[in-house]
This record gives sequence, structure tokens and C-alpha cells, in this order.
Amino acid sequence: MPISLFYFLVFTGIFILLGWAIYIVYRNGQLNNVPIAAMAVGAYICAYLTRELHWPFLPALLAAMGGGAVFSFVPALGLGRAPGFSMTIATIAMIFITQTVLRNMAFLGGVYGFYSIPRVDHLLIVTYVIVFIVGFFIFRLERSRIGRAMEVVFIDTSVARTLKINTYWLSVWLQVFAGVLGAIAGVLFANLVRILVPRHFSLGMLLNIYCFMFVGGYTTMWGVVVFTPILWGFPLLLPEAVAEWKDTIYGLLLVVTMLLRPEGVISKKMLWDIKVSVKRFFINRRKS
Amino acid sequence: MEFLLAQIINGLILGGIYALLVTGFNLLLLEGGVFQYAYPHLLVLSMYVSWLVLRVTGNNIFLGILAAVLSGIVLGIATEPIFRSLSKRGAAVASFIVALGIAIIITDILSRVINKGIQIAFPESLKGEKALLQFGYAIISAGQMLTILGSFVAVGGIFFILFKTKTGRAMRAMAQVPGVARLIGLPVNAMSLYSYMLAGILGGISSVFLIMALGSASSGLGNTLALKVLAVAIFAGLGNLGGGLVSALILGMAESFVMGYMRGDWANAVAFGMIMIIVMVRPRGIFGMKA
Amino acid sequence: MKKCMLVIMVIVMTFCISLVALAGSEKETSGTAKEAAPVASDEPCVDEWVFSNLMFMTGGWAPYGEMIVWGMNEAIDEINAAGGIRGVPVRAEVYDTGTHQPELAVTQMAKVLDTKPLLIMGPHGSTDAEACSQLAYDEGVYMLQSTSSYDVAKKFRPWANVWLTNTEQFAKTTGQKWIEREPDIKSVVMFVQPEASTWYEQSKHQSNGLKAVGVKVLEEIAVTEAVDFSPLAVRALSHKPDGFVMYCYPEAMVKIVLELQKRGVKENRRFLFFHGAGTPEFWALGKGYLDGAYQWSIFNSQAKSQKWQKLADKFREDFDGEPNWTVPTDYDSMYLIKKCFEDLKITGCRDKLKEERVKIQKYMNNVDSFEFATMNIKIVDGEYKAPAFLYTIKGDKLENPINCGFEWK
Amino acid sequence: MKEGGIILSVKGLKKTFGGLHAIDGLDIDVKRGNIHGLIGPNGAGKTTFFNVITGILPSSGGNVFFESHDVTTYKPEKIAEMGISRTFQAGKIVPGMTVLDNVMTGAYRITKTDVLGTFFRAPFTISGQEKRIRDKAFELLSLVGMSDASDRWAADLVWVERQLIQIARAMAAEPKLLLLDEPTGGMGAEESQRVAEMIYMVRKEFGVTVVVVGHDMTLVLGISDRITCINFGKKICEGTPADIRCDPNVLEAYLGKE
Repeated sequence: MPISLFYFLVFTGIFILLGWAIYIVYRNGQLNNVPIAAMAVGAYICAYLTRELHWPFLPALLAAMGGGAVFSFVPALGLGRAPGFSMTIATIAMIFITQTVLRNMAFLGGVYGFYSIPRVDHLLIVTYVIVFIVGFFIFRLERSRIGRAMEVVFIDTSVARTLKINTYWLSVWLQVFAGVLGAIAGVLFANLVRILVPRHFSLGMLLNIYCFMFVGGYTTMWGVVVFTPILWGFPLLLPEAVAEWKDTIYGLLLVVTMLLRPEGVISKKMLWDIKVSVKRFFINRRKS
Repeated sequence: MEFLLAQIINGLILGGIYALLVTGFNLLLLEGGVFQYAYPHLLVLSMYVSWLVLRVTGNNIFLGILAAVLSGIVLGIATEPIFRSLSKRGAAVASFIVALGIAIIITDILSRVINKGIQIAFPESLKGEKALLQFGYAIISAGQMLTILGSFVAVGGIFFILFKTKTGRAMRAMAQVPGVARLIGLPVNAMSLYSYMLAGILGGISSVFLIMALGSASSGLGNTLALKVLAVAIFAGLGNLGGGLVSALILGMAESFVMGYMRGDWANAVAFGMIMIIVMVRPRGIFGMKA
Repeated sequence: MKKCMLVIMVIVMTFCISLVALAGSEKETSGTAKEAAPVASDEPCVDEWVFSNLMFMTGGWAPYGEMIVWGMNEAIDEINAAGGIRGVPVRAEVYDTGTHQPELAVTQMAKVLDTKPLLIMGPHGSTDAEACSQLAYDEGVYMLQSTSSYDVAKKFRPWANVWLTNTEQFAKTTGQKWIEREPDIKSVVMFVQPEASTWYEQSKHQSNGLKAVGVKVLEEIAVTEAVDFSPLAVRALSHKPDGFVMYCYPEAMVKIVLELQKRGVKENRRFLFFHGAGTPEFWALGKGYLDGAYQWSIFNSQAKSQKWQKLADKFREDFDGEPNWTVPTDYDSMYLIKKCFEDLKITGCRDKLKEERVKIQKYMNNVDSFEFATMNIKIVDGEYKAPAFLYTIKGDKLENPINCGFEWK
Repeated sequence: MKEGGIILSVKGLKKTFGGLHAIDGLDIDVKRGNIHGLIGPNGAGKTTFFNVITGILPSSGGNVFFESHDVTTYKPEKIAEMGISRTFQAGKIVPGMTVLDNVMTGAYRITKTDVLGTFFRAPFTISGQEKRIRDKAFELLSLVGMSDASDRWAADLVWVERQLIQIARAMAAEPKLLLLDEPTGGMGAEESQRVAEMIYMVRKEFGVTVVVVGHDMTLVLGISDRITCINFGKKICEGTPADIRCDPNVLEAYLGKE
């Protein structure tokens, strides 16, 4: 397998996880950036445990997930009721704070970074197994009472509350879930890049993920899945002279999508229509 | 004592800059229902336009300032058609994302096209670096003085238009109940254009003040300012014009004190941490949301 | 309904095509291999030497990337005009790693490795180099990181090299030379940007060097991105220091200096800038304010060589400004590659790839003497030996170099 | 369950916005199993009354008793849990979902799984629960006469259908008390009649207590057992539809003083 394909695929997996992390909270009407900070936390926990204490991958992954959960739980308690945008800005604070703290932690390499992290075997398979499991969970979550509750909260919080939906705890739970997803993404990142520097976990990555999510469609989990590989992949295929304009292209895509198809390219309605037409197609076939 | 005074003055100057930006931002939020994240980016773009004009005309200050103001107005109005459909739908998130897209494009282009992406510096005559007042380490330069006074005048002008003129009252009525405004026969489209123009004028003037206060601009300046503006707006409560002014001063002061007295590189972390705590304790900002 | 199906089709197609194209991106090494086996074993197997350069072409550092690539292209034009390397023309492909975008840097590095390169130019910039050097290290490909940083490259020896010489040593000695020149400076405040490990590390070395000659380092003030730097200036002045040492990005350096000057620091000799200063924005923002200040650098702006004069003139013409330390970096790298390939009789044949990579690595880590555009250098065990200078800024130029340390004849 | 007891009792309820008294010392008792009408001209405080009872707005004074619990200070979700469901004036359904899913959102109250449960519970326990509420949603849809529409996208529904879906959603929570806010607002006579019949049917079928708000007199007078008429946040009169019809105060409130 070419090296670039390997890195492309694993990064795609990581971005899908991060995209889902932001998506799942956004379904609840809040734009949450904690996953990027949680990613740093997860990455450093996993890196420290595997390099310094020689833990195997799986326990390190679980520890990182726990770390991510705790890390996102504390602010989530306060941010549960925050309106959408306020949360966006408030959680950017988490990114800055995490970076600053990591820079001041000498045993994690501080400013110099944490080097030579061992890599788990079969990283690609591990990544996609994780993506598949997480995707399955989200799929189930969306089709459960919680998923339907999230839809109502997104439209109108007060309606949701009169349906006995505790919007506060729902938000807290989802933020913690997003934090865990971020931590998992961080673990994969640490295993892939094998060098961690606090500056790696910054707002730049966030913009990419916003782009994948909002162009792909924020009403369904498949928008992220389909558009992350496409949007992340196409600049790598273009000749370098054009690919250098990738940021501008992303920006234009965001503007155009929001103006022409504000729900993103893949909307829930579209998936539903496809489902219905496929069903109809098979029924017609059976009849004839 | 001397240092305390100096830091207070530094904070006030910083706060003055934020106040200018936040007023324009809140105006758009209030009138158009648009979350104009790219507002500071447009300002920076006007600064670049002014710089280009200065270079072409051999540092003709009058033309430079004119170019900044005019380009501010043009850019302000030019964004209106983009946001119009979103604003009608009341899609605040979509408008934020569109603005994010615009911001990315502006930053990318500035970082590579104008002046080969290198920082631009404005001529001495426009900066007004000379100290006007000095008490020990506390210094107010001519440019800064003008910026502060100018911001007061500009923001005061906006408030006057909004609260004392007929058009302004109509605009505020529209901001409060958009549906009703249409019913009672206000020209909604014209009003919306008007508010963009107002924000554009403010933007143009602000870009001149930014030139005076900062003396230089880079492609990354838009992002730095945008984060701060958003922080101030949320701290105050989105769309709260008066609260925005007070909060701008509070945050400017806080930033100056963190940089002045805290160890390590905590400036950004602490400034945003404050926002985080405010959002946790008072989710709608300390002065309450208006939008 | 049809519209939906169409969109789906397009998406699926794009996805498939991208996968196929990526899978097929295992390009031929360094140009196209000739069909027939070469006659003599050390004749080049390629029609064209293709060198991959991993460079920050977008984001905040894009202007510097532009200049480094400009320098490289100048060298390529000269080399091709003179008949190429071993009679084969040279071409460079630039891969954008963005500014502070680790994910992009890593992906681009992977892309470069898929082309089975003999060696890699870059990754440039310490953040990007930190992110992606491990890949080339594992693969065993030599990286000419010319601008990344001494400390990053050190971690990836013997597979990486950098044109920033032993900063540990020079940060110390240049600081001491400054004190020697200005003996009345007894205490300093340092401005350090803690984000970039390189600058941080150098500031630590310099701080130790200053302490060793009895200068008090009153505080190391952390500089982060900000709109206004006057609070930091006031804070520094509250210690009442004799001197100021700057290890932060050029914009901040100049702005802090201006604030300090406004608050009564009249003598510019009290400022010492680190060698990362001297970029176009440094000169643009500081025009007329910096006369008399000191800067240490490994860049020899006073070089008299014909090569350098020609390059500098061309730069002034194209960029409308004084050449800075970014200009000769990859220009020199290109010439070093030329010499290396000619000395080792590198063929670029696929079957010898591994062996030639090792040969290149061994050669590059020990160069006895080589004429760079600005100075003569030598490389010992992967460490680049060249003098560092302490300059005085005069008329917005670096003047009066004082050689601090390594002297090579 | 004692038939004829009082299920909802409001004592001296007050709600002020700034200086404005939206509700000013209101006393209402709703008997179990009744359809209780609440009428009054526009701006009389009917919707505010609902908002205070369901906890969306905090009250400024007075008490609300539900099944003899004091629920005045309860949060909306807590009140919903106790068994009060409501509809909204503006037809607030989720447009990005099918009709069936919209009705199923109402069943949140009677289902259990939380976020962790969704991940770790065995699939069949969830699917069993899902099947149960799906059947229930179908049943409710056919009750409101929209069983054909279950697969339709909610954004495509017309106004009257939205109101019916809202009622079905509220009923999916198996409430003890159903609050209907202007269920026939903006409808023609024929559509109003359809909704009225349905409300009657729901009461008959599930024995739920209904409080219906409307300024459309004919609907409320037609279906209610007992009616309260309010104006400016105060009770004007109370009684059977026949009483209300002849009360001079009501006419005055609606038509203004001669």
C-alpha cells in the first residue's frame, strides 16, 4: 500500500471521528469545540502511557477515553445551558487553556514536544474498526428516543422541555460523548504522527472540520462520512499549484453551500427520498 | 503605581479598539440577524486597500484615508446580497458559516497576493506615533488619542442615528420584530441595506483608526481581531450595543492586566477562560442578549 | 429524485476516483526510468532529476516560503543552464505543508515518500518538521531541512540536516559578544515566544550564556499573538533592565521595540534580536527605528562572492527589498545536492535506491569543505559548521559583522 | 382514580412582564375527565397561562396544584413527567422528520433508555421498546385520521395537519392532562369541525382531561363541559356553555362596551 494512501485513510478516519464529535453536539443545537482540546488530552495520555509506562494499546486507549470524558464533563456541567454561539467561543477557551497547560508540563515534553511514540500494529484496521463501532453507536443513538429528542431540541428548546426532555442533561451527555470521540481521535493521531507538539492542536484543524461538516450536511451523520474523504482528498490530487489554493476553495465551498443548500449537500430528506424510491423500485419489480 | 496607571491606559486603548469593532458587529447582528464573523476581516481588507492607494499615490494621506473609508462602505454593502437570503430565513448559524468562509478566503488571499503576503506598514505621517501625553510609562500617542476620541464620536454617531432619528427608530423596530416591520409598511429591504451601509461606514472609519493605532497589518490580523470581537460580543450578550461598549473596555483591561502581571503565556487562555466562566454563569451574557 | 441520484453518483465517482488516483500515485522515482538497462553502471538512469521540496506555501509563513523557493529556482536555472547534474536536467516539485498544519505536512510527506525520492528538501519550518520528519526518518530518506531548526533536526540525525548551525553554542557566544561590546548592560529582560520550540530553546541557551558572564536575566516574558504589545513593554520596563533580548516573531519584536522607545528607551544598542529577525516584515515595520540595535545571525549578508552578489541583485530586482536569510538556504541546498550527486556518481536507478540513499546520507553528514553562496562551510557528523555573526543594524541593513566562534579556513 | 375530582387547581396565579399584568390573580379548577374551555379575546393571557402552568415561564405569584401537588416552581420537564402535555399555537413540529417520527418524539416520557443505555443495552430490548411506541404512534395517527401520512415529510404538511400531529404527539406521552393552545387557529369552519371532533374522540378514547384555549367561540362552546372566560388576565365568568352564552360580561369583553 502506498504510504500516502495509508496516511490519507487514517487521517480521514480521524477527521470523521472529530466531525462526528462536533456533529453530535450540534444536532442538539450547540457548536462545541471541546473535541479538539479533548483530542490533545487523549493523544498525550495515550502517548505517555505507551511510551513511558509501556502500556499496551487497548488499555491506553481506554484510559485516554476516560481522560477525554472527565476532561469534557467538567465544562459540560457549566455549558449545558449555553446558547449555540456562546458555546463556540467559550470552548475555544478550552483549546487555548489546554495548549498553555501542555506547554508548561515538562514531563510531557512541554514546548519541545513528545517524541518517538510507539505505533500500534495495523493502525489502519484499528482506525476503521473504531470508526465503524463509533458510527454504529451514533447510528443507534440517532434512531433511538434520544435521537428524536435531539431533533426537537434543535428546533425549539421549550417544546422539547414540555415533552419531558431534560435538555440540560442531554447536552451534558452529548458533550461528554463528543469529548470521548475527540480523545479517541487524539489516540489515533498520536499513533499516526508519533510526535506531539502542543501547537498541533489548534484552531486550524477546527476550520477543516467545520468545512467537512457544513458542506457535507449537518442534518445527518453521513454528510461527514461522505465529504471528509472527498474534501480532504481532492487537494491531494490536484496539481500543487492549484492545491495551494485549498483554503480559498474550502471558503468558497462553504459560502456556496450555505447559500444554495443550507442543510449541506447530504440532507436527511435526501436520504429519506432515496430510501423511499429504492423501496418503491423493488416493490414495482416484484409486481411486474 | 506608575505601572498600574500605564497598564490601565493600555487597557483602555485596547478596549477602545474592541469597542469600535464590536459596535459594527452588533449592528449587523441586530439589524440583519447576521453573525458577521468576517467583519474584522473586511476591515483589514480596507486597510490593505488603503495601503495600496498610499503606495500608488506616493503616500497621499488624504487619498489613503478616503480609500479606507470608501472601501469599507463598498465592502459593507457588497456583503449585503450574500447575506440577504440568509437574513430573511433567520439562519444565524448559516450566516456564521458563510462569514467563516469569507474570512478564510480573505485571509488566504491577503497572505499570498497583496505585497507578496508580507506584512504591510503604514507611513509615519499616518500613524501618529508621537507621544501626546506621558506620565512616566503611561503613554498616549497622537494616533491613539485620535482613535479613542474618534471611536467615541463614531459610536456616538451610530447611537444617535439609532435612537434619535426616524430611520434609526425604524431600524430598531425592525430588529425587535421583523415580521411586524413589514406589516406596518417599513421598506424592509431598504432598511437592511441601510444598516449594512451604516456598518460599512463604521467599518471604513474603524479601519482608519486601526491604521493609526496599530500602524501595520498582516493577513492574520483579521482572525486575531475576529476572535476578540466575538468574545466581547458574547461576554456582553449578543446584540447588546451598550453592553458591548462596556465589555470591550472590561476585556481590553483584562487582557492588558494579564499580559502585564501574569507569568507565562496565559494571555489568550485567561481572556477566553473569562468568557467561558461568563457563559457558564450567565449564558446570555452579563448584559443580556438583544438579538 | 433524479437530482438526488445524480448528486450521489457524483459523490461516489469522486470518491472512487480519488482512491484509485491515490493508489496509483506511486510515481516513478525522480523522473521516468529509461527502458533499456544503462550501459555503464554509474550512468544516471533518469531523464530528469526531480527533487521534492516540502515548503510552507500557504498561511502566515507563505511569504518566506515564496522567497526560499525563489532561491531554489534560481539555483535550478543556473544548474540547468550549465548542463544539469551529471548531464541530466533538474526540476523541483514544491509540496505545500501550510503554516502550522501538521495534518497537511504529514500527508504531503507521505506523498513525497511515495515518489521514492533519493533525498528530500525540507520539511521547512519547525512545526511542520516536528510533525512529519519521523516518516522520512523511518523510511531512511535524507532530509535537507535547511530552515527548520537545529534542535528538531538533531532529533532525527543522521537522516536530517539543517543550515542553522549549532545554535546552542552560538546563542551563547553571540549574547556574550554583545555584552563585551556593551559592558554597561548588567541586566536584561528577554521576550520569548513559547510556541516554537526552536526559538524557545535558543532563548534558553542565550539566557544561560548571559548568566555565565554575570548578566542578570530579570524575566523571560512570554509573547503570544496579540493586537497590542504595550502591556508587555510596560511590564518589561517595570524591572528597570539595561538591555532587551528578543526571541519572538518579527512583527512582535518591532512592535515591542517601538513601545519601549516611546517609553524612554533611547539607545538602540540595548536591543539584541535573534537570528530569526531580519525578515522583510521586520525591516518594513521597523524602518528607521532600529539603527544601532544588534542582531545575531548565521546569515552572512556581507558576503563578497560573485555568486551571492548576483543572487542578491536579482532578489532586489524581483522583491524590491534587501535579501534576507531565507534567500540562500535552498539555493545552497541545490548546489550541495549537485556536488553530492556528482561526487557519488548517483544514478537514480530504482534497484539501487536503498543503497544510494545511505550513500547520500553518509556523504551529506560529512562534507569537508563546500562553497555556499555566502560562505564556506563544512559539515561534521551531521552538524553544520559555519560562523555566526553579531551585526549592528545601520540604515536598515545588517552591518559590521563580528564573527563569534567557529572560524573555518 | 376518583371520577369528578379536581385535577388542576390554580389559585391566585399572577404573571407580570415588566409593569404589564398578563395574568392577574386567576383562580381556575379543572375537573378530571372534563373538557375545560378557556376563552377570551386576543391578549387576554391565555397562552401565558399555559406557559406558566407548564413551567416555561416562572409565575410571579399564586400557586398551581396538579393532582394536589404544588407544581408552581417545577421545571418544564418535571411537569411534563407528572403528566401534563401541551400543544403550541404555532404548530411547532420538527420539519426535518417524518410524521411518524414526530409523533414518536412525544413518547419520550414513557420510554426509558438514556445515552449510555443506547450504546450498551442489548439491541432487542431497545427494538422492543421502539416497536411498542411505533405501534402506539400508528394508533394515534389513525385516531386523528392521518394514518396514510405516516411516511410523509413533516415539512410538507399543511396547517391543519400540523395541529393534528401536535395533538397526536402530545397524546403519545400518555398524559393525564392535555393542554391545547388554539388548536383551530387560522382554520376554516370545516377544518375546525374536524379538529373539534377529534378532541372529543381523544377524550372519549383515553379519558384524558383537556383544557382547550381558543378565541374561536363556536369551537370551545361546542365541545366544552365547562368554560372559563378571561380578559386582561382576570376571570370574567365561569360556567357551562349555556351560562357563558348569555353572560353579558363575555359579550362585552368580545365586542367592547357599547
